[in-house]
Amino acid sequence: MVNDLINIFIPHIILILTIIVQLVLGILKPYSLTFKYKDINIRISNIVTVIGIIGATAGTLYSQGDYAGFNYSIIVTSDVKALSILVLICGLVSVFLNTNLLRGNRQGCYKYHVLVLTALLGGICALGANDFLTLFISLECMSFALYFLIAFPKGYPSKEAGFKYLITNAVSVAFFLFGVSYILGLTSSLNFTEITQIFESERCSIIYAIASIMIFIGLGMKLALFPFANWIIDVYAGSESSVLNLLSTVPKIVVTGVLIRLLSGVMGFNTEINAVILILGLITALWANIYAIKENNVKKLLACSSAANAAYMIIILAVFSSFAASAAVFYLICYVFMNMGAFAYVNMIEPECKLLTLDKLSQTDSKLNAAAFALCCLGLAGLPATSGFIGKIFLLYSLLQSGLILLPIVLLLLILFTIGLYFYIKLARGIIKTKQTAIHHHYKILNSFSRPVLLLMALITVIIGILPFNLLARCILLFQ
Amino acid sequence: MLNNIGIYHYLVLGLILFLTGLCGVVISKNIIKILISIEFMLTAVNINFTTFGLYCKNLAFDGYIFALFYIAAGAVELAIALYIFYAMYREKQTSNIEDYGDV
Amino acid sequence: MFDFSNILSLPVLVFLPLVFGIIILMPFFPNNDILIRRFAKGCIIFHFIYALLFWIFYNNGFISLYAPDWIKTLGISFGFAMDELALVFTLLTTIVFTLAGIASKLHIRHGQRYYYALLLFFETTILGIFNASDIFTFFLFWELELIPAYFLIAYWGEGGNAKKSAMKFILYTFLGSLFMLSGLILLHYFNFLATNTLNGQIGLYNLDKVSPELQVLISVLLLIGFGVKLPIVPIHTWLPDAHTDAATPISMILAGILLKTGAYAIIRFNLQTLPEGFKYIAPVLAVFALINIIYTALVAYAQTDIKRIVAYSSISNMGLILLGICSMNIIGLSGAVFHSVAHGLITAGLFAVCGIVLLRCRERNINKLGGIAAKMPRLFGFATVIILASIGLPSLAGFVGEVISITGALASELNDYTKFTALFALPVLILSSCYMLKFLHKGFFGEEGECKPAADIANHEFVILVSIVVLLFILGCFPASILDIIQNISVTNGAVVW
Amino acid sequence: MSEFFTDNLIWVILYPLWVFLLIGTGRLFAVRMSKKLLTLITLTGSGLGILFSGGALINILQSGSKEFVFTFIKIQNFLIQLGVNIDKLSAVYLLLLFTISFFIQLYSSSYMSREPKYYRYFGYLNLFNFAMGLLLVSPNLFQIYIGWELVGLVSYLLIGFQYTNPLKSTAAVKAFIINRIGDTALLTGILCIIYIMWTYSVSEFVTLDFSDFNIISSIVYAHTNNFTFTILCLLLFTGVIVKSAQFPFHTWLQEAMKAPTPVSALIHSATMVAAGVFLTIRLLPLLTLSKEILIFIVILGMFTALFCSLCAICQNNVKSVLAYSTSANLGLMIAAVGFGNIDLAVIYLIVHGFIKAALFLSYGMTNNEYTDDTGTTLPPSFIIASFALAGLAFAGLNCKELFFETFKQNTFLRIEFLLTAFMCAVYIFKLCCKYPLAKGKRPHAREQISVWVFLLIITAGTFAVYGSQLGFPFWTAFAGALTAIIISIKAKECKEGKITQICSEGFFIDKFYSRYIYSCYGKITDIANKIELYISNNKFLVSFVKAAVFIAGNIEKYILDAAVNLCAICTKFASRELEHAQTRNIQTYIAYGVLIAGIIFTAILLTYALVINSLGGIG
Repeated sequence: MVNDLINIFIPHIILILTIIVQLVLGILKPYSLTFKYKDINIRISNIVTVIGIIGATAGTLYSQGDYAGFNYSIIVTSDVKALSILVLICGLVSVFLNTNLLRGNRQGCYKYHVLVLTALLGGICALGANDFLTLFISLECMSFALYFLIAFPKGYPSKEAGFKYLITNAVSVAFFLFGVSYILGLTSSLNFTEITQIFESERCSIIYAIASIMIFIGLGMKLALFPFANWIIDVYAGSESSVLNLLSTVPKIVVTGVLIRLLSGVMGFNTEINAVILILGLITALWANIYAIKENNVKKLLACSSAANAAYMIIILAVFSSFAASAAVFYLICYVFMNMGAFAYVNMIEPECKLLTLDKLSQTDSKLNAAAFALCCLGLAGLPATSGFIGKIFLLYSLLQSGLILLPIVLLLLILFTIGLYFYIKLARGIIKTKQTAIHHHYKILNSFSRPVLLLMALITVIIGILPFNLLARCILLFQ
Repeated sequence: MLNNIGIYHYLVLGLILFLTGLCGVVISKNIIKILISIEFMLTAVNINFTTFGLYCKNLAFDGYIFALFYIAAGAVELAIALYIFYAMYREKQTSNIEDYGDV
Repeated sequence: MFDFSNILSLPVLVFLPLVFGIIILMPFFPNNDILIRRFAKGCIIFHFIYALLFWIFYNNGFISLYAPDWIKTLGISFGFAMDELALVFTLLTTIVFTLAGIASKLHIRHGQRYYYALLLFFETTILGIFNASDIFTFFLFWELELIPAYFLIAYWGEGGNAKKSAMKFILYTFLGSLFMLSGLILLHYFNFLATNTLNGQIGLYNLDKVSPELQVLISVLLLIGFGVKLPIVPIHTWLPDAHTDAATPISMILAGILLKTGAYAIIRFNLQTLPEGFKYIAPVLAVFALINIIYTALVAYAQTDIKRIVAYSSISNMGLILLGICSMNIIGLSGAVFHSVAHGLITAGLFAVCGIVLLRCRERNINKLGGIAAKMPRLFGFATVIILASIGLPSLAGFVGEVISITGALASELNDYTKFTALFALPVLILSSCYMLKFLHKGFFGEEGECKPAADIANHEFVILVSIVVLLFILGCFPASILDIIQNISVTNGAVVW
Repeated sequence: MSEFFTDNLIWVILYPLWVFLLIGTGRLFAVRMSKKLLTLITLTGSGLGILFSGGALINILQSGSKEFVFTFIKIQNFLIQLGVNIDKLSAVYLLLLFTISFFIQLYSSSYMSREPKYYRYFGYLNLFNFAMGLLLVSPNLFQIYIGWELVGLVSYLLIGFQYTNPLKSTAAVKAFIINRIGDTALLTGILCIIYIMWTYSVSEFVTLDFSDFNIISSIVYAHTNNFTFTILCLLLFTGVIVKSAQFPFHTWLQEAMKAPTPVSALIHSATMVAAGVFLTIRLLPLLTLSKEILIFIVILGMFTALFCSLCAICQNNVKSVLAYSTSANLGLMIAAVGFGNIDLAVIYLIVHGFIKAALFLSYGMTNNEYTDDTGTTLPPSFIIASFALAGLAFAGLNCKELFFETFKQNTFLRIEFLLTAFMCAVYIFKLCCKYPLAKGKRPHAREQISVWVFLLIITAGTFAVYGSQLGFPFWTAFAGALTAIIISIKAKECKEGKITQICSEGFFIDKFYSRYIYSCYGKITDIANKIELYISNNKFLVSFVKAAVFIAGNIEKYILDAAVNLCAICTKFASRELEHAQTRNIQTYIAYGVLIAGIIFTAILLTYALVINSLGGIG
């Protein structure tokens, strides 16, 4: 029993240990006196975090079999593991991109690491949660870390962004919990398994529908779904790219995982929720794509892209089947890598420009970097030879599979894709030097890791785009 | 008189508090007031939880525990909010929410 | 004896240009414009010769299938296969790309390295469309082609609005292809429901058990995608802009081949895979084809930009091809394929002529041109032959295609209206001569315009025009050369069976 | 021996094509052969043509027609064959074609000697011979269509030969497009026949061979109703109308006058216009099946004859008058075919061909492209040919006699013919009187040879035509009187030299005539002239097409393109509105959220309420 427990909680434990190590190192500063090299504390804390995350990933891979513990409040199955690994990878990539951020705050760099690790810990706990209480605590854990992370960089914009995220999150959490409280009232339980059993046998009431929708709204905020979607533009515009890298991936993965679980049981017994998901998803996608058309700020464009892609993913979940769930996860994986590639590029050119507009995108000294960024953008648009293309096929396939009733929605989606292509093309062609932007900036890339990250992400995007079958088969296996 | 107070009274009170909080968040211009309104919503949820904790017989003590956790979480949240607000305030010297829209 | 068919591999055929393109992009490749150009030209010509081998060693029923698994979950493979239809279009593609590659010499002044790499990439995508044996492989290339096409139009365009036109093109086509994708998915899914096998091979679809209404629905969805490319009239407005603003070699490719992918796809999918559903649509589509033919011919007459005239004439001619397809019989099909080839060459030639005129005169308004014939007699000679071919003069390729397509529609067994559309399509012969002769008359005849061309055509342009004219004569006088290849397609019950 | 000519006629017909290609490729590669060599090669072709077609004619008269075909297009039961079919008709036509073109080429070699585009010109002449030869030997309708188009093309190229002149190139385009209308109608007709044959014929392939055209006609007639059949015949016949320059499509012939004079001679005698009569004769098995069609043909021919004669009278330009005269005479021929008198039509075609060629070439001897009306002079040979055209002497006289005989069943037609013939004399002599005889300038020997050979042939034809038996020579008597009058006027004119007076007074001494009848006649010509102006500008057709083009262009620009742009604009507008809505104030965002959430909850509550209502309340 205890062995099992440890077996399952290796990643959590490793993360917590890393947090402790970071705190100790940060507070005691054992090396700052002996070394003159001023980046040393950044380097060491980075290495510790990387080791921690890799350890956690290895631990997740190492743990065998499914498990449910703590009175069924946490369960660990293969899909949880898969998504946890994805979360950890995203965290790892964000750590690689943090140099620009930490150079501004050398002494406080351990705080950053503690926050990142906390967010990851919260994320993987939430993925495994089988209980509303655990879910709530884990999500809050992640959110609190994210507030600080967003507000972490020096300067006013990050503070404002953090504050906006906080307010919106607080309101949405209130919605979520209000819904949870009604579920509690209806079922006298907070455990997903018990709730599912109760609703399977009982006739569902309007209170149940409203409670599910409130829960969905509360969780949807983290994906930037309507009703709480507008924050994403402002928050992205005010944040630093390595934080955005985390913000645009980890909560998405976590919430998608949680939603898949909730929709397959707790919330899945009323038809209203499906309609609401579809409508909210479509509204969000429509809003994000149309908003992006006139936008000129790269970060805001990526915010729109983030919102739109999350919406597509959620639309898949509206037709809940095992195929749809695996399609959504596949789409999520594809999206995460392309997105991280794009943010890696932004990370590369960010320090030079206060306001990153489209015409500044071409300011890189390597054409390969630019091409990799363009590839990621085209991938986000769903053009072929990238993973986004396969993701798009599966998205449409899972929608059409559920019958021809959804055909009008599919057609609307097609138009949204097309509108989206417009701004992705704008992003992609931003890399090409035109006469106006031909002023060469030969500067040194501050962060030596962003280039490998960018190229790696582009490579993954292409590899998934060309040889998707292995990953796909695994995704399908997750939900069988 | 007091014996007539049932579960629905508590729930309606919770709902009213929740809506009040929501209105407060949307309407107040002062950031402190907004934070207080968020606390209103928190309290509304807590009322719900404790009510269900009280009235659902076969429930162990889930409702109360949830309320406890939520109180703790709310406190943390408020603390973070105040911290960030203070950082912002140093920049702008105002507590009007409308002045914090520069990004 | 060495068996040549051993070296004929479809993946090599498709991906060879891409490999060449990547070589050009490699850092070790010398950054010398002349070298890059010659290398690219050499690659394209080499590839053309390779494609010719396929034709030479082609024998009946030669289907080279290469289909490793791609997305196993859905039974999709990354498959290539070549049959008669694909062979004809592959040859056309390599020919037009060779011509366009040669024509690029004077038109492309900057960014040659990227230009030629993209051009070669473009060739790969189009060959992929024609040779794909699996619906999703087909779709992959169909969408992939947008990327090189967009950048080629936008960044090497001649018109001032190149970026805008390219954006219009890519959005239009992308939306169309998404509609097509939904059609393909439904096709795949309903085939699965009907036969209980997950199958991606185009040739193996069997929708006999699927109700005609569903087939019609799938057909319509597919047609929206193909119709944007073809283009069919209400959704054609991207074409004139894109063709006008693109650089001349790109215009040649767009009009010469890109539009043919639409025709090819309709034959492949609507006719071959969904004959039952297409039966209901074909008469309606024939009316659209008629509108294409007549309406765009009239619009072409109203244009003053030489490239726009040619662009609209392309739409009009594509209408004829569509009409041939809609007849749903072997004659119309042969006509459509033949006219695809003929028109591919003609329109490439016309754009080449436009390009030469643009280069020499720096003027594209037909009212300001004039008197080119006196200054450039050789260009005039070629231009006359190509224009005559485009208005369907006997002994040149255009005539055969037009007559066979229309005859096919006339022989259609669908219903009487299709026959009438065939008869009403005939006045296009008059209209096409109106706008094309306007081109000749105003551009070449008359007194000298405001611009004075400096010299007659250069040697490489001469090569392009001579090869087009010779091919047009050969096809016009000996149409059997292509028709025989298509002969193997047999028709039963109004449906084409391979 | 004469078999040899028939068998190898194909090479003679292809020979001009090779010459054309030789010239064309030579020009492209900037290789030049000398002008003399070129002329020699060309003339050899035509000379051989005369020899072979003459030989073939003799052979065919002895042993019947020859046919040789090969497959051009074959798809299932759709078969198009090309080949050579030589029968009496085509042999005669070929002989005419090669004879006339031989001398016209000879003439051109001096006429065009100073032309820089001499090579191109001779290339086109060769192509013309080939195209016409292809048409004449066609074994089936389809090849006729091919020849038909090619002939139209060459005429286009030749009319627009001086392309630097915008007037001429415009004329070429006009002529070509009008021709194209006829071609399209013909093709439509051909395809209709193919379709009908497919449906009803028992044979596997439909080849539309002339050798079994009788059967085809009967099948077509049997399986179409009266209306369809009439439409079908009309479609086919429209091709004839256009090519033979019949009303209302005769205007292209006027445009064709912009071509160099020898080309006009060629077009008017043995090539373009002759093709129409040829096709009518070929189609006769089909056309005879419907009486209405035959009547229509006769009426159209006669009407064109009358109408174009009237128009000719109004003209002052020599070439214009000759062009109208061609239409008029072709009208007579067509009417003759409609009457079933094929021999007459062919004979008159030959005679008229030589006369017209002689007239044009004579005109060309003393005038060139740039001569205007005031500078025109006419050589004596023109006057001689005029007599033939007017039917006052030579073969023309005999032919008119034959026509008079043919029309004897119908008095009305006879009168109309008389009128036409009379007007023919009027306009041609008006020219002779109006313009002075050429003096001083001595034409080149080659030009003179050509003209005099034609005149010789016409003279010889006088005796050749006297083959058929004739009744009382009405026309000869009438013509004799007319000759007397003409000669007297000519004498008067020569004496007084008052050309203008003669024109105004006409040819009649009688003042009564000039006062009353002439004014009446003048009104008729005026009306004809107005109609002619209307048609020649193609006002109706052009305005129709222009309107269509205008409408289509505007639909394209303001509806289709605008719709797409409107989508873009709407999206951009929406985008701007959304940008405004993005106030950067967090409260607004939450307010949006609350609003949307409120809407959703209200909607759900309402749905529930409605569902519960429809279920009749809870429980």
